[in-house]
This record gives sequence, C-alpha cells and structure tokens, in this order.
Amino acid sequence: MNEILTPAIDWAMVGPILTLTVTACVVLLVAATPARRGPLPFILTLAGLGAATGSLLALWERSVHQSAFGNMLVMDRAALYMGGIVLFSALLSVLLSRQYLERVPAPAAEYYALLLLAAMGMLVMASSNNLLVIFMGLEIFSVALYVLSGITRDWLRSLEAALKYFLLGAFSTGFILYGMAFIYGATGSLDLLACCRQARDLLAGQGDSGMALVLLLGLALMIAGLAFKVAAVPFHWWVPDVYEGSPTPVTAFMAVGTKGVAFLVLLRLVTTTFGDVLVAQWTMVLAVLALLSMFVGNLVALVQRNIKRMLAFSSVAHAGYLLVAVAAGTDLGTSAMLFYFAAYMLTTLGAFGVASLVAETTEKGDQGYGMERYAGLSRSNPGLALAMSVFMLSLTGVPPLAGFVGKYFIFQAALQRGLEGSRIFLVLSVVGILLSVVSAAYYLRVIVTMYMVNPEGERPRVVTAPDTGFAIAVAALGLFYLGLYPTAVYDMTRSLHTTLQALAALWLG
Amino acid sequence: MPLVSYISLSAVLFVIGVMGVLLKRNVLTIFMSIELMLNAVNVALAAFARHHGGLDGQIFVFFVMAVAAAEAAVGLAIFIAIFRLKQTTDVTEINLMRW
Amino acid sequence: MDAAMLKEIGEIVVRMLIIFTAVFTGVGYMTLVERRVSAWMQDRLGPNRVGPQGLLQPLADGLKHLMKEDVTPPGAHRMVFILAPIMVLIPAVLSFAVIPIAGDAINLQDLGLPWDWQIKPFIADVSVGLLILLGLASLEVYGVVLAGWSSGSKYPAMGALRSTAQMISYELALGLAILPVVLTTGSLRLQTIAEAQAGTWFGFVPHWNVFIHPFGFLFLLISIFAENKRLPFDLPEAEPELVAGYHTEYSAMKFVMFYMTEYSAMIANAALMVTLFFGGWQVPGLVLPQPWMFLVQAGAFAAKTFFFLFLFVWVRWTLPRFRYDQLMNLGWKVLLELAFINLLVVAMLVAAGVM
Amino acid sequence: MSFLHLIWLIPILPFAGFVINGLLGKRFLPRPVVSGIACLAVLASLVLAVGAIRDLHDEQGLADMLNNGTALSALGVRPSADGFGAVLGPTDPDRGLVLEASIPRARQIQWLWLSVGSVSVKWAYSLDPLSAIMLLVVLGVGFLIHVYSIGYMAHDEGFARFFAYLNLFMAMMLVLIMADNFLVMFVGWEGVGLCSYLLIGFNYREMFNPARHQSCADAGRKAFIVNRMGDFGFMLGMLLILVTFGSLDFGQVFRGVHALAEAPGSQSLLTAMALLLFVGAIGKSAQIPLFVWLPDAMAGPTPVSALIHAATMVTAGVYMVCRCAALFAAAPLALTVVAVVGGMTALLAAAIACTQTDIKKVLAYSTVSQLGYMFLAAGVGAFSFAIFHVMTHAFFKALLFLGAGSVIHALAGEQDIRRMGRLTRALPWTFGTFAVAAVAIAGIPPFAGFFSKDSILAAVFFEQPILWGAGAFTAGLTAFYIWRLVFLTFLSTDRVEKERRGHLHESPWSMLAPLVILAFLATVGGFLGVPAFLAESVPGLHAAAEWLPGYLEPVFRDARVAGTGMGALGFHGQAAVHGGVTAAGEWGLMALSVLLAVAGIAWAWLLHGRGGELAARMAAGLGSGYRLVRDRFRIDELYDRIILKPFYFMCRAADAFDRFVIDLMVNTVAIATEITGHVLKLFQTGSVRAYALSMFIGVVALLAFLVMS
Amino acid sequence: MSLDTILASGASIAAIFSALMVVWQRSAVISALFLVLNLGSVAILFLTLGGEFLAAVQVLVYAGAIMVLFLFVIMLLNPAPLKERFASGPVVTGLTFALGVLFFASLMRGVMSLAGAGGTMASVGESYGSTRSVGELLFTAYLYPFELAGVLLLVAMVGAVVLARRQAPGED
Repeated sequence: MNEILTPAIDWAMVGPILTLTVTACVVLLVAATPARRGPLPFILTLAGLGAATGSLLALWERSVHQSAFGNMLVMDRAALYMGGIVLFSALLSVLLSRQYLERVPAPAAEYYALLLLAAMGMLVMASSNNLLVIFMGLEIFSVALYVLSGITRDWLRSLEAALKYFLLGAFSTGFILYGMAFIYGATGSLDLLACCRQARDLLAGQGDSGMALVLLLGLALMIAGLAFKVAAVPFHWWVPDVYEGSPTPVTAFMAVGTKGVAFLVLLRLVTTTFGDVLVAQWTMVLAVLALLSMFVGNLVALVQRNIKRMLAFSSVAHAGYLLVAVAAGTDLGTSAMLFYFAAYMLTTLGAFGVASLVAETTEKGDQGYGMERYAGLSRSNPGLALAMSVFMLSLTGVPPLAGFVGKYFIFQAALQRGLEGSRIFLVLSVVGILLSVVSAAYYLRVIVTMYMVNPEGERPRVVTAPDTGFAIAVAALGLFYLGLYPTAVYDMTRSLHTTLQALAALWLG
Repeated sequence: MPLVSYISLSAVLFVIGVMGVLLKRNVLTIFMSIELMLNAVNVALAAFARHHGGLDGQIFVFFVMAVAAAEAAVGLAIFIAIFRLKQTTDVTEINLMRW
Repeated sequence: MDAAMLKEIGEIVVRMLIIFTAVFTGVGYMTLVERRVSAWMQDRLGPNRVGPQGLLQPLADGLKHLMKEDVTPPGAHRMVFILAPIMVLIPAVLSFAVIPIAGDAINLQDLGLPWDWQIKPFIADVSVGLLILLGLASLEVYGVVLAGWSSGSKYPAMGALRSTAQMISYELALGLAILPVVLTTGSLRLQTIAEAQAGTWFGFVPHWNVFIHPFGFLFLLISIFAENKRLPFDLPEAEPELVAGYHTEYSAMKFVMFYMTEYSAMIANAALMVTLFFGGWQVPGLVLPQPWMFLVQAGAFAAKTFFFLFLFVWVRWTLPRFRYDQLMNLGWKVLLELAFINLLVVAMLVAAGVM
Repeated sequence: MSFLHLIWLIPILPFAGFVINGLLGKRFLPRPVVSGIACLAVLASLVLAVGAIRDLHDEQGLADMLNNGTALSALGVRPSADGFGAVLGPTDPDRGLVLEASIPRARQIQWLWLSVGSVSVKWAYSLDPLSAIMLLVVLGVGFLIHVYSIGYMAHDEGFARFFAYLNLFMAMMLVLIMADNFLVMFVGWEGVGLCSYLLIGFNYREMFNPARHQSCADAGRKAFIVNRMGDFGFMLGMLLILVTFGSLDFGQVFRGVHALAEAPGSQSLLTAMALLLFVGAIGKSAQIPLFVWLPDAMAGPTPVSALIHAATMVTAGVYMVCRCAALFAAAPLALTVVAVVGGMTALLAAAIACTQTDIKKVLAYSTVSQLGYMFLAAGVGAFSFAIFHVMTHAFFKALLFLGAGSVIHALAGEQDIRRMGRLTRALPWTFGTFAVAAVAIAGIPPFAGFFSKDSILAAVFFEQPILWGAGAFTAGLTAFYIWRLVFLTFLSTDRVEKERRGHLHESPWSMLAPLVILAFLATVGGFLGVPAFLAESVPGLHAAAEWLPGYLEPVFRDARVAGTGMGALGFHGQAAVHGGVTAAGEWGLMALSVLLAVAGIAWAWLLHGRGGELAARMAAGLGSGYRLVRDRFRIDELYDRIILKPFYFMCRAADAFDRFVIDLMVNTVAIATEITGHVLKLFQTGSVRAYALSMFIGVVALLAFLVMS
Repeated sequence: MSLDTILASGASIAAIFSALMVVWQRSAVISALFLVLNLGSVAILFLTLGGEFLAAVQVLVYAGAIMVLFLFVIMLLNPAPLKERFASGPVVTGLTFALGVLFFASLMRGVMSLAGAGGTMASVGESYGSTRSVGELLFTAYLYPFELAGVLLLVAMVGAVVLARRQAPGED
C-alpha cells in the first residue's frame, strides 16, 4: 500500500465556508431537540453568519490573491467581495425571516440550516476557478434553494414554485454541465485558468484545430446555463413564478445570492478564461441577452399587479443592466457591475422584506401581494412606506440613491464601449436608459398606491418586529450611503477587476 | 471506438433527453429525461478523459452522480409533497401561478 | 477464431459450469435442507419420501411447478409481470461470478483431463468485485418492485413497497459494515481479501477478519438477514398481513424463480460473509499439492457457507418477527449509526497505525 | 470666515426643515410652528444667499481672504487664456473653497462623490452671477410663496406634509442651481421632479379630471414619467459628456468643449451632446412634445403651481441650457433646434391658452408659452435675456398664480372662468395685483415683462427673422389671452354660482402680502435690464442700462467666443455688433411689440370685456346668431369671417393639435408600451413545459449563432 | 474489430434504443426500466473507456440507488399511464422536434470536428480508472469537491426530509 499524500489544508482559507457548514450542522442538531421552537436556531444562525463574515474580512486583510486546493478555492478579492454580499444578504434575509416564520407553517430550524448551506454553496461557487467546484457550489445552493422555495409545504403555491424551480433548474444544469464537458474536452482541464491558456493555444492555431468548435460549444452551453441562474431572457421563465411562490425572505435571498455568484462566475469566464479569445462571440451573445432582458423585464413588470411578480420581472430587467456591464468586458464594466450589484442587493432585500411584512397569511398560503394592499400604507406605517419608497426610487435610479449611481456607472461603461465604435453598445445604452424611464412607471405605482390611494376598508397597521425593521432600515440607509459616498465601495470594485485580471496574468505568466 | 463516436453518442442521448423534457407530461418522466441528459454528459466526460489520458473527467462523472443522487432525493420529495396536495404528477395541471 | 481465443472461452465456460452447477444444486437442496431442518426443529419429519431421505424432493418440486398452470392475473402488466422474476433471479445468480471458491487456479490436466486449461477459482476476476456484488444486490430490488407493481393488486404492491424500503435501508448498513474490511485489506477484489486472511495468530487463531472486525461482522449479519427478508425481518411477505408479499400473484415457474432467488441470494450472502470475515476458502496451515489443495479449499468454502445457511434456518425458527416500524428504526436509528461508528473507529485505528 | 464658506448651508436648511416637519410635523408640532420652521428655513437660506453674493462681489474681502489664507484651501486662480478661468491649483482638494478671479465664482467642494479611474465627481456647489440670480429668484419667490401658503393651506389636513414637501423642493432646487457639475445638478433635477410629483398628487383623494377618471395621483405620475423621459436624454447626454471629456465638472467640460470645437468633425458629437441635454430641458421645461404634463400638473395646490410649475422648477431647463451655454454655442445646429422648439412651443401654447376655460390651465399654457420664449432667447444665443425673462416671468407668473389661487380660495374651489366675473369689488387687492401681473406679461412698458420680452424679440429679430414673426405674434396672443382671463374673471358679467357667492371674501393678509410684494417686483423688475439705447435716451435710467446682461456677461463670455457671433446680443451694445441696424430699428421693434400688446388687450376687451356677447355668439355659431349679425352688426360679420373665425380656428386647431397629436403621441407610446407588456406577459403561461421549450429555443438560438457562424 | 469496439458498439445501440424508449413509453414504470437499461449500457461504455470504478459506481449508485428511489416513488404515487404519448399538440410537437434537430445539428457540427486526427484516444496504463487511482485523486487533488459532495448530500437529505415528511400534529 503506497502512502497517499494528504493535502495540506489552509484552514483560514476555508474558514468562511467551514463556519457556515458547521453552523448549519449545529442548527440541525438543535432541530432535534425541543430548543428548535425557541430562538436558539435564529441566534445560532446569526452568530454563524457573523463569524463567517469575520473570517471573510480576515481573509480580505490577509492578501489579494490566495488560493488553496490547487486553485479550486480562490479567495481573491472578487470572491471575497461577492462572498461578502452573499453573507450580508443572508444576514438580512435571516433577520427578515424570524418574524415571517412565526406565521407560516415551516420548520424554522431546518429553514435556517438550509439557508446557511445555500449561502455556503454560493460562497463555494464564488470562490472557485475550477469547473467542477463551480458546479458543486452551484448544486449545493440550488438544491438548498429548491427545498427552501417549497419549505412551506402545505401551500400549493410554494410547492409549485419548488417544482418549477427544480425542473427548470435541473434542465439548465444539464446544459451547463454539457458545456463544462465540452470545455473540458477542448482544453483537457477543469481549471478555468488552465483552460484559458489552452484556449489561447487552440485559437492561435496550435494544438488540435477541431477543438476550437468544441470550445465554442462549451462556451455557448455554459453561458446558457449561467443565463438561467442570472435570470436573463429567454432563460428567465422560472423567475416570476418561483419568486411569487417562495416564502418571501427566501425569494429575497435567492434573488440576490443566485444572481450574484452566477454573475461572478460569468465574469470569471469571460474576463479570465475567454478574456482575449472569442471576445466578439461572447460579447454579442451577452449584449443580446442584456437587450432582451431589459426589454422583457421592464415591459412585463409594467403590467404586473402583484408586487412579488413585479419585483421578479424587475429583477429580470436588472439582470439585463448587469449583463450590459459584463458584456462591456472593460474594467469599467466589471467594477460597474460589481458596484451595481451591491445596490441591487440592498434594494431587493429591502423591497422583498417590506413585501413579506405587508402580506398576510391565510390557510391557502401567503396572500396580499397584490398592489392594492399597499393602499394607505403611508398612514398606517409611515416608516415602512418611506423605506419602500426609498427602495422603489433606488430601483428607478433616482439620485442620490445607490441605484442611480450604479446605473450611471453601468451606462458609462456601455457608452464608452459604444463611442469606441461598438454599435451594439450604443444601442444598449440608449435602450437601457429609455427602458429605465419605463421602469419609473411601475416603481412609482407602488409609491402612488402607498401615498395616494385610499384603502378599501380599514388598513390594519403592519406589525414590524425589531429585527425585521432593523434589516429594512439598514437596507434603506445603505442605499443612501452608497448613493452619497459610493467611493469606498466603488474603489473596492475597481480593485476587483485588477484582481481578476491579475489572477489570470499570474497564472499565465 | 474513436472519440467522435462517443461524443456523437453522447449528443444523441442528450438530445433524446432534452426531447423527453420538452415532450412529456409526467413530472417523473420529465425528471428521468433530465437524468438521461446527465448521463449523456457523463459519457462525454469519460470519453474526453480517455482522450486526454487524464482522470479529471472521470472524477467529474463521479461528482455528477453524487449530484444526480442529491437532485433525485430532493426532486422526488417535491413530487411527493405536491402529489399529496394535488393528487397529480401531470405538469400541465400545475400552473397556479402565471402571468 | 484462433486457438487461444477458443481456449479462453473454454476456460470461462468451464468456470461457469463448475460454479453455476454448484450454485443451482445448492439452491435446490437448500429448499430441502430448510424444510428438513425446520421439521427437525419443530420435532417432525419433513419431506422424506422422494428418494432416500427425500433427496430427490427438489427435483419433484421442480417438475410439479413446471407442469402447473401459469396464471397471469387480468390486472397485470404482462410484459413486466414476466420480466420481474427474471430480473430478480439474474442478479442473485450473477453475484457468484466474483466470489472466489479456492486459492489458486488448477489445470484441468491435474484432474486427468486432456485439456491444458487453467481453471481459475472464480468466473470473473474483477478488481472492484465487492462493488459489483453490492451493485448486484441493489439491482435485485428491481425485480421485487416490478413484481409488486405489475401484479396490479394490493398485497403485492404493499409487499413490494415494504421490501424495497427495507432493502434500500439495510443496503447502507451493509455497505458500512463491509467497509472496515476493505479499509484494512486495501482492496475491493474479493480474492485479495480472501488471500489476506491467510495465516494464524499464536499458531491457532486463524487470521480471519471476524476477529479483527467482530462488530462489522455482526452488523453485516443483521443486514443480510434484512436484505434477504428472512425472519425475523420477513415483513415484506409476512403472510398474516400480506398473504405472500410481492409474489402473491405468481405461480408455476415464475414463482419458482422467486423461490430460487431467495435461496441463491442466501447462498451468495453466506458466501460473501465467509469470504469477507471467515477467510473464504482459507484452511489455516493446510498445504497440499494441486488438485487436492483446490478441492479441499473449495470444500472448506462450501462447509463454511453451509454453516451460515444453517444459521439462517436456525434463526428462522428461533426469533419472532419484528414490527415494520421496529425494523425501520433498527435499520436507520441503530444499525446505521453503529456501523458508521465502527467504521470511524477502524479508520482512526488505521490512521494511527494500530491496524 | 465669510458667507461664502456657508453656501453649503443654503440647501441644507430647507432640507432640515423637511426632515423636521416630515418626521414630527403631523403628530407633534402645532401648525404655526410647522409653518414657522418652513418659512424661517427658506428665509435663512435667503439671508445666507444674499450674504454670499455680497461677499462674492466684495473684491477687497476676497483679496483679504486669499492673502490671509482664511479660505480652507483657497487657491489663486489666474484667468485662463480662453477667458474661461477655471484653472485649479496644483492640488485639487477634495474639500474646500475655490475662488476664481476671472469670473466672480466661488466653488465649494463638499466631498469626493464618485471617482472612476481618472474621472472624479465631487459633490460641489458653485456660486457665480448666473446661480446668484437664480438663487435670489428662487429663494425670494419661494419665500413669498411659503408665506402665502400659510393662509392658503390653513384648512388642509396635510398642512405639515405640504410644508415638508415644499421645503424638500426648495432644497432640491437649490442643489440644482448651485451644482458645480452635471451629476449634482442631476440630483437636484431628479429631486425637484420627485417633489413636483409628490405635490401634484398632494390632493390625491380628488379626481382631477372626472371625465377621464384621472385622479391627482395619476397626474402626478404622468408628470414624473414624462419628466423621466426628459431625464433619459439628460442622462445620456451627461454620460456622453463624461466619456468624451472625462469629467462632469462644468469648468472642465466647457474647456473641453472649446478644445473639441477646434477639432474637425467634432460637430456631430457636440450637437449630439447638446441635443440630448436639451431633451432633458424639454421634459423639465415642458416644451414640445413633452409639455403635456404641465397642464395636468395644475392638479396640485395653487401655491405649488405658482412656485414649481411657473416660477422655479420648470425654468430649470432654461437654466440648464444657459449653464451649458458654451456647449450649445459650440453646436449651432443644436442651438437652432432650441430656438425652433422654443418658438413653436411659445406660439402653440399661447394659442391653446386662448381657448382654455380653467383659470389655472390658462396660466399653465401661458407658462409653457413663456418658457418657449426663454428657449427662443437661448436658441439665438441671448442667454442672458433668457435668464432675464426667467426672472421677470417668475415675478409675474407667480403673481398670476397666487392671484388665481386667491380667486379660487375666495370661490371655494371654483376654477372655471365661465362661472366667475365681476369680482373686482369682492377682491380688490387680488384684482389690483393680478392686473399688474397681466400688464406685465402682456408687455406693456414699463412693467417687467416688457423689457425682458422686448429684449428677446429684438435679439431674435436679428438672428432668426422667421421666428421673430412667431414670437411677435405670440406676444399679441399673450396679451389677448391674459386679458381675456382678466376680463372674464374680474370684470365682465357676474356669472358666479349662487351658493359660492356667500363664500366670497378677500384673502387673509398672509396671502395678500406676497401678492403685493410680487406686484411691486413685477412692476420694477424689468429695470434691471433696460436696453441700452433706451437707457441712454431716457434720463435717469442710464445706470440701469443692461445691468443684468452685464452682470451675467462673465458667465456667458466664452459662449460668445466659441459661438458664431450669436450670443453677442446678451449685453451692451447689441446695435454696435449689428452695425447695420440703428437704434431707430430698435425703437421700431419696440413700438411694434407694444402695439401688438395693446392690440391684444383691445381685442380681448372687444370679445370679452363687454360681457362676452361676441364670444357667446362665436361659441353659439353662426346659425343662432344670424339675426343679430344681420341686423345690428353687419360690420361684425365681416369681422367674424375674416378675423375672428380664422383666429378661433387657429386657437382651436392648436388645442386640437395638442389633444389629438401630441397627447395622442405621448399616450400612444405609453399605451403601446403597456400593450407590449401585456402581450409579453401572456407568454408567462405558468406551464413548466412552455418555459422549458422557450429556454430551449434560447439555447438553440445561442448555439446556432455561435457554432454556425 | 476488437472486443472493446464490439462491446462499445453494442452498448451504444442499447443506450440509444433504451433512451428512445424512455421517452417513447407512456408508462412511467416502463420508462424507468428503460432508463435502468440505459444506465447499464452506459456503465459498459465506461468500462470500454477504462472507467472500471466508474462503471461499478454507475451500477451501484445510479441504477442501484437513484433509480430504485425513482421506482419506489413512482409506485407510491402510482400515476395512471397517460393516453397520449406527448403532451403537446402536433404543431408544438413538430416544432419541438424541429428545434431538436437544429440543436443536434449544431452540436454535431462541433462534434464532427473531432473526427480528424485530433480525436484519438490517449494510451493509458493499466491503473487508469482503477479504484485506487480514482480514489487517490479524490482524496488528494479533489479533496475539496469531495467534501463539498458530502455537504451537498447533507443538503439533499435534510431537504428531502423537510419536504416529504408528513406533518405530525402539533409540529411547527
């Protein structure tokens, strides 16, 4: 029996991921005790998320590039940034959940555990440069989210959401996997950077020329799969139904986390692996996806009367804006995308948080996501209405809120590409801004309803628990902070592009 | 068999799987078709691994199986739960949420 | 087709002949043994009329079933109904393909036959034999499920559901119980595992795995009882509740196939236990020239296997039947955990260099 | 320490008022306190602004400040070669006060807002003559309207909310005015839009247009969305500027414009920038084709109409164009577009105003028309005249609205001028001040409107004679419709409904005082910009000769340099520049415009002053009035046929054009968008299989595109 | 033709046939059976590709566990066989097929480029794909994803329990 060399493990590197996993296990153990009914799972979850955030910050301080397990775990700044967003959104989502779980029939402890594990999967996906690990991370959080979306299992809507999400998710997994297989086939490696090197050689005419087409197949299928996760048209179909049916805090977390890490992987794919090969192809594809997403998302959101569906379509539209930035492929685009995402996170979590509060539970499931339920909210709950207005205005892109600054960055990047001669980006920026005008109509409808429509009958005061209120307030104030002092975060995102590039450079020599 | 035969076979299986997803009505059959797709991917991965002479592809297959197992567990649980409420496995009858 | 290839095929055929003949004979007589031993335990005679001591009874049974009317119930799914018993039998029989019955190969010339053919003591030399064995065991479930489903009636369906659940549940414990052996031996090849058990401690304690992994053996034993749906775990076909479980609707040859399956699986599992924990064909300290060595080892293997077969029958009339929830609880809440802890402890010991 | 250090407080104070009143107003503060806080906040800002402007022109003080180093990081700045002196010191601080010498301009940098690579955008304010004038106008008029609102809103349950919004509006408007770069301006730009929306929908419970089931809330939404359409242009223009010049600072951008204008082939880029910005201005300042929101905006309380939709916010577009004078001057084509759009809007809106029966709608269209004038001025390069008109317009239009508000207040909400009349006795003060404003807007010397309008017309005459024709005709129409309003409202016959008559009363002092002050301003405001030739020939006016254009001259100096000679009209000696035209020509033009105004008033009197028989006959049509016509007014028949009918036809046509073409156009776009949304929504069938199929179509398309190409 | 090629060809044909039958059959149980056949054929393909461990795992995990679970659930739910083979009408079905053909054509265009000299199999040693070699890789280079697989299965387990558990009275 020959000796197997056990790999050395840098425990600090896996710290955030490990913390989440261990916390989830502890929460699951608590679920087996009578304490499951108490606040213990909630507190443990918060503590775990806090600890994970702490170890993430420690990693941030430690170094710019750090990797373990042969680049399978790459805790570069980009990963840490997106990981931070994931953890933060998980934190807010947990804060939103406690009150929500009190009135819906769902097992709380398991809920928290799955949420933690989903966050863990997202972290894994965000912090990897390896196709296999990306896939594993993707599956971990996807499976957890399939369950979470159906966790109120006595409600048909919830289960229907789970079913749709599951079937379509598994379907898209098939494509993404096939894409990975082809990329592996063409390059002989699962490591994105090694793939990158190989891809360059291939397209430079070295090696087997037949593999170039296989590489293209892989790229196409992977983009399709990731487009599903980021909810870009025409892969967005699951979004409205799943967002509507899932428990609202889950929806919020799902909308942010899934999209975030998928976008990061997309960035890694197009900026590092295909950063200088097949550029024309993926740029065009992403641009078209962006165009479609903005168009369909905004227009359909316009005619929605259910707030969750409206937010769902709006999230499709926002995927479009984000894709514009990714498609730009420049450092401006990358940093704009990452910055916009921070703003998107706060608004999404906040808006869904308010939605979860305003809704009410009946036997058949959550009711009251109709717009009419917001009538008179400004008088029954002025604070809540104000916060919701802030979220809506930020989504509209009204300065000085974060949403505006983000849009500004994105369209700056796009227009720059446009002026450099890429006509599609001119179209993208014009259409994008024009459609964000359209978006004002439906975001404003919420504000109009809250402030200017009289409720039919008595509008009961919505009870807001302190933790929920805290989460919403944090989101709202965060939007002001990001809008007025975006420099700190933006500088961070600026450095991330260099990180992504530098990683490739480091590897390629 | 040469590589191209294996990959062609994988493509055929994959397309059949896709067709199954698109054409069938029963959630269980749809899910089986998805398994068919994963299986096709596995063939491609193993063949590519053999082509390159590395084991990465085979390892990947191993993980795909693990994933398939996980998905099956959760998916079937969802089917059971939904069947309990609605007594159907016909996806065309599951469209409460639309528009 | 050249001579070498012909020879290879010939060798395989002979191997198969030897082993499958042994198995089918074993199956046939196992039915007799069971009835006789049962009778003996219950202080009665059992079948003793056909041939001396009833030795021809299996033959007579076979003939009887061949001539019986083969009924297919109207609600059945015909194709699957026919397929099910075949699907259940094949994996059970196939499992013998990887079990070694002796140490070294023998040459047919040693037996005085004219062919210079090396006959290996197993049909297929597979390096992942144990996995194949487990895989085949899990495939057995199909036949059961399909039998229950295709019969189109309630009792079979219930029986099939029960047995499926039971088999799936105990497969895990079974796998975990085996793993410590794999861990210390470092191979999944059954012949390697058997060979590794050569020698003795202190000159008289055989170097068998059962002494190293007593708990593993215990868990395996329990799991195998459950896997085979033998009493005290015969819930799927518990006659007071389910008539005869998943094969209620079967008759004639198809029924025989289920019957054969049960016994061949029993034998296979017994052989597995022997191979893994009782040195397989090992007879400590025995050195003989071929072909005697081969024959004695095969005999020893058969004897050890028979001991376990006897144990099956013995237990059948000793222990009462479990309740279904007790069975599941035992499987999931006790056995699985214990087997896992066992594996963990062994792994730690291996890592610490103790084993 | 000087007032210049405190300019950051100018927007903050009203904002603080907003926060206090918004949070505590409704539940904890009594009404006097609420209104006190709101008014005092604006007053304090006004004081600060006056102080800062004084300090800005206190050369000795500035020199002292520079020498003593009192300024946080005051840097001596030499005038740059191109006359646009914004050369910053060696280190560009993220905070601090920067003084420029060539233009009296102080810039205060609050913090580094955004920094994208080499591009950094600071949250910075600047104070120069242009923003000074706007500050004084906005704060002055704003303060008066705050005071007025105390009385007007006294009985409204949303008292605190109203003042909070009003204060927020002031804050945003001040940010807009004082912004030192496009982005900060955009913050104010959007902010005022938001406040406008909130205030239009203030009485959200009421149906604003029962016939179309349009509530006030809908009107507010319409305003906001139409404004967003304009913002689309603004945003794109801003981004285009950013990626072209790598900066959004006004100073740097305009320097960049000069550099770029020299380069060949840059015209299209400059034109694109200017036009996109102008799209923003069109939205905000309600020009063709985006003016549809402004008449609807009258759903808001009248003080809001006065402040936001007449005096201040809607002029933001004009202000922005003037602020970007250098850019527009460098893009002659864009400038022409501005002029044409302005001229057409002025004419069209004035014509529509002639047909309106709602007192506020008349004023709304009048506002659109007057804004058109301002753009006309800007479009011919007479930026300082545009600002001059902004100022005078603020005075008289605010006055008109407040007067109208007073009337509405007195009549308990009645807005239809067909049910007014003979109010002079009941509302003497209101009538008096309203009449002053009407004279001013009609362009009768020496009231404020006369000077500004006449300056504009003169400038246009030299640059775009055809548009001058439209402008002059509009002047006549203006006089007509405003006096039609006066006659129908205050004079003519008494048509007030009986139940409202008992309610009739003159407004409280808090409402009247602002009226009087504004009336004074509307009377004398024009003397800030008396044309040179006039000033020279009239004794005692010499000092006032073109004071305002002269004051603004440094700001627009480079617009003249970069342009093609246009813009020269903005200050002293326009006759000298257009050497061929003598003072006599100017006298002639002035006389003509006065004549037009008088004619308009006379005409209004003819039609409506005598009890409206003629108008009634017009409305009744020829059939019913046939005998009258034949028997007693034979001459009237002729008059009818050749003048009245075509005139009314034109006005009605304009109205119809508004309703059926422009409104329809805007609505069609909106409805088409909505229908597209509905159609797209139908694809969301809820069926997983359909979703999977659609996804697959996407995959196939993607694959086919990538692999097959 | 070597034995491997014969084996592979046979398995390929069986795989394609069984895959077609999975889609073609009306009854879920029969479909599942054909899927098992398909998995078995693929296991043989793995063998011909040198993936001996893989083949075993394929049978053990896929056929032995996953598909049994499937059958189990199918029996539990016992859906009636459907009347029509495909859920859509002829037009949509036709469209779907057309799309499938287009998709296949696109795939094949890429795949066919492998037919050249580059599409050869590397020569590999005896230990290629053996349990030991795969196992060693799993516990060294692929330790991290291996652990992740554990987490994934945990998630799936918890999820399945949460979703499928019948709610006991008085439980949250």
